[in-house]
Amino acid sequence: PTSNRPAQKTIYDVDIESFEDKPWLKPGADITDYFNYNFTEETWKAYCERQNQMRAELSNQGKIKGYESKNNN
Amino acid sequence: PTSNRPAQKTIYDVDIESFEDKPWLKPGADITDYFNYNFTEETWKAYCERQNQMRAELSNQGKIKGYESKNNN
Amino acid sequence: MYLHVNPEEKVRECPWYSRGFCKHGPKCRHKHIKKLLCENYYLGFCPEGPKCKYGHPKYDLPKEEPEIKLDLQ
Ligand SMILES: [Zn+2]
Ligand SMILES: [Zn+2]
Repeated sequence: PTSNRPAQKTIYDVDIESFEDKPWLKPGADITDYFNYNFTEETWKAYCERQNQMRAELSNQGKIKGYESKNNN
Repeated sequence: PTSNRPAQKTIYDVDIESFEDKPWLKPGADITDYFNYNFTEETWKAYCERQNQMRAELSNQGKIKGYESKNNN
Repeated sequence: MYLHVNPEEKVRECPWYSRGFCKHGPKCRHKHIKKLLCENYYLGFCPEGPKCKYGHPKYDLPKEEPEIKLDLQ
Protein backbone atom coordinates (compact mmCIF):
# COMPACT_ATOMS: atom_id res chain seq x y z
CA PRO A 1 0.00 0.00 0.00
CA THR A 2 3.02 2.27 0.32
CA SER A 3 4.12 1.82 -3.27
CA ASN A 4 2.67 5.09 -4.48
CA ARG A 5 3.93 7.08 -1.52
CA PRO A 6 6.73 9.45 -2.36
CA ALA A 7 10.08 7.81 -1.87
CA GLN A 8 11.32 10.81 0.01
CA LYS A 9 11.57 10.15 3.70
CA THR A 10 9.94 12.63 5.93
CA ILE A 11 10.35 13.08 9.62
CA TYR A 12 6.91 11.55 10.04
CA ASP A 13 8.21 8.22 8.80
CA VAL A 14 10.69 7.98 11.65
CA ASP A 15 9.44 5.28 13.95
CA ILE A 16 10.04 6.36 17.51
CA GLU A 17 9.74 2.75 18.59
CA SER A 18 12.76 1.85 16.50
CA PHE A 19 15.06 3.60 18.93
CA GLU A 20 16.61 0.90 21.06
CA ASP A 21 17.39 3.24 23.83
CA LYS A 22 15.21 6.25 24.08
CA PRO A 23 17.61 8.80 25.43
CA TRP A 24 14.80 11.18 26.36
CA LEU A 25 13.59 8.63 28.91
CA LYS A 26 16.92 8.38 30.69
CA PRO A 27 17.26 9.86 34.15
CA GLY A 28 18.22 13.48 33.95
CA ALA A 29 17.16 13.81 30.32
CA ASP A 30 14.97 16.73 29.34
CA ILE A 31 12.33 15.55 26.90
CA THR A 32 11.99 19.06 25.48
CA ASP A 33 15.56 18.74 24.16
CA TYR A 34 14.21 16.06 21.82
CA PHE A 35 10.57 16.98 21.27
CA ASN A 36 9.44 20.46 20.33
CA TYR A 37 5.92 21.92 20.78
CA ASN A 38 5.50 20.17 24.13
CA PHE A 39 5.14 16.87 22.31
CA THR A 40 5.49 13.65 24.21
CA GLU A 41 6.12 10.29 22.58
CA GLU A 42 2.40 9.66 22.46
CA THR A 43 1.25 13.03 21.15
CA TRP A 44 4.09 13.03 18.64
CA LYS A 45 2.97 9.67 17.27
CA ALA A 46 -0.59 10.92 16.99
CA TYR A 47 0.64 14.04 15.25
CA CYS A 48 2.64 12.03 12.70
CA GLU A 49 -0.39 9.89 12.01
CA ARG A 50 -2.54 12.95 11.41
CA GLN A 51 0.04 14.37 9.03
CA ASN A 52 0.28 11.19 7.00
CA GLN A 53 -3.46 10.62 7.05
CA MET A 54 -4.41 14.14 6.03
CA ARG A 55 -1.94 14.07 3.18
CA ALA A 56 -3.11 10.68 1.99
CA GLU A 57 -6.75 11.80 2.08
CA LEU A 58 -6.03 14.98 0.20
CA SER A 59 -4.03 13.27 -2.49
CA ASN A 60 -6.82 10.70 -2.90
CA GLN A 61 -9.38 13.46 -3.32
CA GLY A 62 -7.23 14.99 -5.96
CA LYS A 63 -7.34 11.71 -7.84
CA ILE A 64 -11.12 11.43 -7.51
CA LYS A 65 -11.60 15.02 -8.66
CA GLY A 66 -9.33 14.42 -11.60
CA TYR A 67 -11.24 11.28 -12.45
CA GLU A 68 -14.62 13.02 -12.25
CA SER A 69 -13.65 15.99 -14.33
CA LYS A 70 -12.10 13.68 -16.89
CA ASN A 71 -15.38 11.80 -17.15
CA ASN A 72 -17.58 14.86 -17.18
CA ASN A 73 -15.77 16.37 -20.09
CA PRO B 1 -5.10 37.76 19.94
CA THR B 2 -7.98 35.29 20.01
CA SER B 3 -9.42 36.53 23.30
CA ASN B 4 -12.35 38.42 21.81
CA ARG B 5 -13.29 35.68 19.38
CA PRO B 6 -16.29 33.55 20.20
CA ALA B 7 -15.03 30.33 21.68
CA GLN B 8 -16.52 28.03 19.07
CA LYS B 9 -15.21 29.89 16.05
CA THR B 10 -12.33 28.18 14.36
CA ILE B 11 -10.18 28.81 11.34
CA TYR B 12 -12.73 26.73 9.41
CA ASP B 13 -15.16 29.63 9.75
CA VAL B 14 -12.79 32.19 8.27
CA ASP B 15 -13.68 32.97 4.68
CA ILE B 16 -10.47 32.89 2.73
CA GLU B 17 -11.99 35.26 0.19
CA SER B 18 -12.25 37.89 2.91
CA PHE B 19 -8.50 38.52 2.78
CA GLU B 20 -7.91 41.63 0.76
CA ASP B 21 -4.37 40.74 -0.06
CA LYS B 22 -3.55 37.11 -0.03
CA PRO B 23 0.07 37.12 1.11
CA TRP B 24 0.57 33.49 0.09
CA LEU B 25 0.08 34.48 -3.54
CA LYS B 26 2.75 37.15 -3.48
CA PRO B 27 5.97 36.54 -5.37
CA GLY B 28 8.52 34.83 -3.21
CA ALA B 29 5.90 33.63 -0.74
CA ASP B 30 6.06 30.01 0.36
CA ILE B 31 2.55 28.62 0.38
CA THR B 32 3.55 26.00 2.94
CA ASP B 33 4.13 28.83 5.42
CA TYR B 34 0.37 29.31 5.31
CA PHE B 35 -1.14 25.99 4.33
CA ASN B 36 -0.39 22.69 6.00
CA TYR B 37 -0.96 19.20 4.52
CA ASN B 38 -0.41 20.36 0.94
CA PHE B 39 -3.64 22.38 1.04
CA THR B 40 -4.16 25.00 -1.61
CA GLU B 41 -6.74 27.76 -1.45
CA GLU B 42 -9.18 25.62 -3.40
CA THR B 43 -8.77 22.39 -1.48
CA TRP B 44 -8.80 24.29 1.80
CA LYS B 45 -12.11 25.96 0.95
CA ALA B 46 -13.65 22.62 0.07
CA TYR B 47 -12.27 21.07 3.23
CA CYS B 48 -13.69 23.85 5.44
CA GLU B 49 -17.08 23.40 3.85
CA ARG B 50 -17.00 19.70 4.60
CA GLN B 51 -15.81 20.31 8.17
CA ASN B 52 -18.58 22.82 8.82
CA GLN B 53 -21.16 20.57 7.23
CA MET B 54 -20.01 17.65 9.37
CA ARG B 55 -20.16 19.79 12.46
CA ALA B 56 -23.68 20.91 11.59
CA GLU B 57 -24.74 17.32 10.98
CA LEU B 58 -23.23 16.19 14.24
CA SER B 59 -24.98 18.87 16.20
CA ASN B 60 -28.26 17.99 14.49
CA GLN B 61 -27.74 14.36 15.36
CA GLY B 62 -27.09 15.42 18.91
CA LYS B 63 -30.42 17.19 18.96
CA ILE B 64 -32.21 14.21 17.46
CA LYS B 65 -30.51 11.80 19.86
CA GLY B 66 -31.41 14.02 22.75
CA TYR B 67 -35.00 14.13 21.52
CA GLU B 68 -35.16 10.35 21.04
CA SER B 69 -33.71 9.51 24.40
CA LYS B 70 -36.09 11.94 26.04
CA ASN B 71 -38.98 10.21 24.34
CA ASN B 72 -37.80 6.67 24.94
CA ASN B 73 -37.33 7.07 28.65
CA MET C 1 22.31 48.31 5.62
CA TYR C 2 25.14 45.94 6.32
CA LEU C 3 24.42 42.43 7.39
CA HIS C 4 25.80 41.85 10.83
CA VAL C 5 26.27 38.21 11.62
CA ASN C 6 25.90 37.42 15.24
CA PRO C 7 27.88 34.27 16.12
CA GLU C 8 24.69 32.83 17.60
CA GLU C 9 22.90 33.21 14.27
CA LYS C 10 25.55 31.21 12.46
CA VAL C 11 24.14 28.13 14.10
CA ARG C 12 21.23 27.12 11.96
CA GLU C 13 17.89 26.21 13.45
CA CYS C 14 17.59 22.43 13.58
CA PRO C 15 15.26 21.34 10.75
CA TRP C 16 14.28 18.19 12.61
CA TYR C 17 13.54 19.89 15.88
CA SER C 18 11.56 22.58 14.10
CA ARG C 19 9.46 19.73 12.65
CA GLY C 20 8.87 18.35 16.10
CA PHE C 21 11.51 15.78 16.95
CA CYS C 22 15.30 15.53 16.85
CA LYS C 23 17.01 12.33 17.93
CA HIS C 24 20.21 14.15 18.80
CA GLY C 25 18.59 16.00 21.64
CA PRO C 26 20.99 18.19 23.63
CA LYS C 27 23.96 16.92 21.59
CA CYS C 28 22.62 18.34 18.33
CA ARG C 29 24.92 20.75 16.56
CA HIS C 30 21.97 22.78 15.37
CA LYS C 31 19.99 25.17 17.44
CA HIS C 32 16.82 23.80 19.04
CA ILE C 33 14.30 26.60 19.18
CA LYS C 34 11.38 25.76 21.42
CA LYS C 35 8.01 26.89 20.17
CA LEU C 36 4.34 26.31 20.66
CA LEU C 37 2.43 24.70 17.84
CA CYS C 38 0.15 27.01 15.90
CA GLU C 39 -3.37 25.74 16.31
CA ASN C 40 -4.57 27.19 13.04
CA TYR C 41 -1.70 25.70 11.11
CA TYR C 42 -2.36 22.40 12.80
CA LEU C 43 -5.94 22.58 11.54
CA GLY C 44 -4.64 23.37 8.07
CA PHE C 45 -4.29 27.11 7.48
CA CYS C 46 -2.84 30.10 9.28
CA PRO C 47 -3.21 33.54 7.68
CA GLU C 48 -0.23 34.83 9.69
CA GLY C 49 2.13 32.73 7.62
CA PRO C 50 5.81 33.31 8.42
CA LYS C 51 4.89 36.18 10.76
CA CYS C 52 3.06 33.87 13.14
CA LYS C 53 4.61 33.72 16.58
CA TYR C 54 3.68 30.07 16.90
CA GLY C 55 5.39 27.22 15.11
CA HIS C 56 4.37 26.10 11.63
CA PRO C 57 6.26 22.82 11.30
CA LYS C 58 7.02 21.93 7.70
CA TYR C 59 6.54 18.48 6.30
CA ASP C 60 9.43 17.81 3.96
CA LEU C 61 12.92 17.74 5.29
CA PRO C 62 15.50 19.81 3.48
CA LYS C 63 17.31 17.54 1.04
CA GLU C 64 20.78 18.60 2.05
CA GLU C 65 22.41 21.25 4.12
CA PRO C 66 21.20 24.41 2.47
CA GLU C 67 23.82 27.10 2.45
CA ILE C 68 23.18 30.13 4.54
CA LYS C 69 20.99 32.42 2.52
CA LEU C 70 21.96 36.06 2.56
CA ASP C 71 19.15 38.39 1.76
CA LEU C 72 21.00 41.36 0.33
CA GLN C 73 18.33 42.78 -1.89
ZN1 LIG D 1 18.56 18.84 16.28
ZN1 LIG E 1 0.18 30.40 12.81
